[in-house]
Amino acid sequence: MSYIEDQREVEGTVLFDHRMAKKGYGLNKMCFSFNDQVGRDEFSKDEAGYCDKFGLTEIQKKAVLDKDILTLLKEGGSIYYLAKFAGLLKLNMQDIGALQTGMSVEEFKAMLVKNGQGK
Amino acid sequence: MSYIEDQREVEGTVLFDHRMAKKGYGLNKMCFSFNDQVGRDEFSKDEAGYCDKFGLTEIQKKAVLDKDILTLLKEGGSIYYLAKFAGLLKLNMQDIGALQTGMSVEEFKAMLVKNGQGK
Amino acid sequence: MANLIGAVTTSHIPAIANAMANKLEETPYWKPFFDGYPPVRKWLNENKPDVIVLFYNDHGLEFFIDKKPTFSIGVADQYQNADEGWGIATIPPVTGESELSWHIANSLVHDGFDMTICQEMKVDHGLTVPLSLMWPGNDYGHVKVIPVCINCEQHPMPQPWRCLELGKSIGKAIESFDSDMTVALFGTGGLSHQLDGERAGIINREFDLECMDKLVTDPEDLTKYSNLDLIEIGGAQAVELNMWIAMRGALRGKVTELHRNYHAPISNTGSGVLLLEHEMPS
Amino acid sequence: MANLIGAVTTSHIPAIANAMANKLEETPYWKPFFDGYPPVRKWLNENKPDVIVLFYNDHGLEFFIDKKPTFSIGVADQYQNADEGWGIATIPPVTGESELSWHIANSLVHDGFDMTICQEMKVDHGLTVPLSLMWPGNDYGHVKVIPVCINCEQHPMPQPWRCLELGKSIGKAIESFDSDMTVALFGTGGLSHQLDGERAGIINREFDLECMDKLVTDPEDLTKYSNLDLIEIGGAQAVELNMWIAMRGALRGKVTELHRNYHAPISNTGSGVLLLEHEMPS
Ligand SMILES: [Fe+3]
Ligand SMILES: [Fe+3]
Repeated sequence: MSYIEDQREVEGTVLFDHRMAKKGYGLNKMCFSFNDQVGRDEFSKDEAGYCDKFGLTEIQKKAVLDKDILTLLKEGGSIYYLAKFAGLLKLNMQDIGALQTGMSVEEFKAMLVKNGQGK
Repeated sequence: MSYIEDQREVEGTVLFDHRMAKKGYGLNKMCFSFNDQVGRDEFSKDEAGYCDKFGLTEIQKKAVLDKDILTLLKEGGSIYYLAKFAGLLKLNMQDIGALQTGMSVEEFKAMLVKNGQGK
Repeated sequence: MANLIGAVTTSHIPAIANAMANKLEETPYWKPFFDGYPPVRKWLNENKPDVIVLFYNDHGLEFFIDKKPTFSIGVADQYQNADEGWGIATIPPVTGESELSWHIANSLVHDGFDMTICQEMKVDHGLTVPLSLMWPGNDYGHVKVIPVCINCEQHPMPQPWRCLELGKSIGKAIESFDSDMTVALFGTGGLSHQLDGERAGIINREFDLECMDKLVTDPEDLTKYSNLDLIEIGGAQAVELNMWIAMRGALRGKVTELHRNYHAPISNTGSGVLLLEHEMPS
Repeated sequence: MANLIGAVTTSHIPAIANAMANKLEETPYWKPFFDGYPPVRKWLNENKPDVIVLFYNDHGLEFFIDKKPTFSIGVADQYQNADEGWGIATIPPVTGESELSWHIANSLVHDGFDMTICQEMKVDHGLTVPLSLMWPGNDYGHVKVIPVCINCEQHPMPQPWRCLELGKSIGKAIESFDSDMTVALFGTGGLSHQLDGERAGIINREFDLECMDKLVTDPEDLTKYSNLDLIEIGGAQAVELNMWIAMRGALRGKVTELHRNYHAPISNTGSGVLLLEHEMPS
């Protein structure tokens, strides 16, 4: 079956496909700019203004200001670019996991251990 | 036969292959910068200095200053990027053809007509 | 299912844009060239394709050899033309068709074509000259364009057989797109020419005409050539024939030649025009 | 003919580099992970491959989704690491091997792989972490690296079957290179993990172990999966298995597993190590 005919949804997962790549273009471009210290500094100085510079939608902008990762994913953010945003916020991948799953970081880490042991 | 095993030489032709792409990297990068007015202006102000900025070899630099297209091709220039250099010099493709074949522009144009008629 | 209604081949050299800007169409030098286009323009105006899938090569505007794709496809809603360095006038933005573009891109990668997928892409004369030529006065804003860009600048270049395969996969993708839009193909560039070296100025009229014949009746036969063969027979830039071959791959069934023109030289090239229709999907 | 002497699989997550920078190798959390590596380091130090063909994915350092290649290959003599935005230390330049790189690139395009060919390429943790891991103290400057980059960030991604084909073509190219240099392969990334969404934190130990088995004995079997299958079974980033599959495609004849380690979780991932040899060309 062709990829494009395969309409399976994976629960709790937003595939970064063409819909998301288009929807999130400006958002991801902003996050891509966080590869540079200049971009990070400019963002930190004026978060909303920096979002506007990349043409983020109001929903995307609010989610950036709220550090709302799940909404950012649904609004087209790619986890690979959002990871740079998370890094800027000094959050690691377990912090992000906890935020997204509604667990505490300790609970999330415990789940990883459990999953890793195949239980 | 694989492309890489096909060692045929075509007389009067320098294939822009991996050897040339590597050898001419800086030269072509300089010519690529002529897409921008800023690059063209900077070159016109200080031709030799602009060559140095892109790390051209002495042979390449001399050929640029001499507008020696055949040498530039042999030193790794791609005709697509050299065309931008030619444009900067206000030379068109018949001028360039004449330069490379050692004909006058009129002779070169006459040859094109003859070839175009299949004679 | 989107309807692939036909295909056009045309040269895309910058000199054409300059001739139009300077209103030279009726001069003795240019008339035999421009005389090839009224039937094509008429067909386009009557059939009004919604979308053009345009096969071209970038000549060093968007792509540099720092990162050179073999095949790339635009998936944007708009493309900008830009300064190419030698003074042909920049033309207005080109309208894109992101939905069908992405559908084709998805389908191509699924079929094993390793595309570079572009949401931002500057388009050079290879794409813009054919638009200016088909819609004089740059009156092309209503037509949606899908750029398919084939490496003809740096070896290794995709071989003719691979370009034909690419076209076949694109044709299949167009026909599987759930829409009643109409699509036409442009295959641009070519034919025989060589810009560089002591051999500059080569034109092979006989080969060009044979390629045009084969392109209509037996495109598979053209895959017997390697790029090096094309270079040897038709000049270093004759590899641009690959865009015609790719375009032809997207047609299917019986192909009818509605119109043809060949004139050489224009600038340093042999210039061929074909207007083709094919059996429509049933 | 260059000698392909073996292959290594390894995780490439940034947390590994951080753990090494902070000297955490012997802590209870990290020890079971780092214990997997001494046999691999020993093999590398004894066999001293001249070149590593390293399969990885770029996580948004070099490539952005403005122009996203499916497959790219580096052909430079040096690659720079750079700031990725979250504070892992930048490491010294990586040495390239442009001659063999170009040979592989030429051969791949000839075989119908539509590579993006890179003379300049910043390499991110996907490539650098495995080097730091195999040569502690970033003592990898003597090893020549050929980066082969596979899109795992944006759909459409190349499917497992296509990645296996890519590897086969690369293996053939290495063996046809006129040199007595020795080459090893690194397949990096994976295994099961998901960083994004409500489903973040998934690890599928059973699937990881099965993939490691199949990778050794029957890689063709892994091509029954689509990327969507991998995502469903192993999480959104389990697609990184494609780098392992591509690597495996380059081996031939009977493959021997010299060493294996599996540990989960490390950060959010299942981490697998394999050290493989194959029948040498005769
Ligand atoms: Fe062209
Ligand atoms: Fe990764």
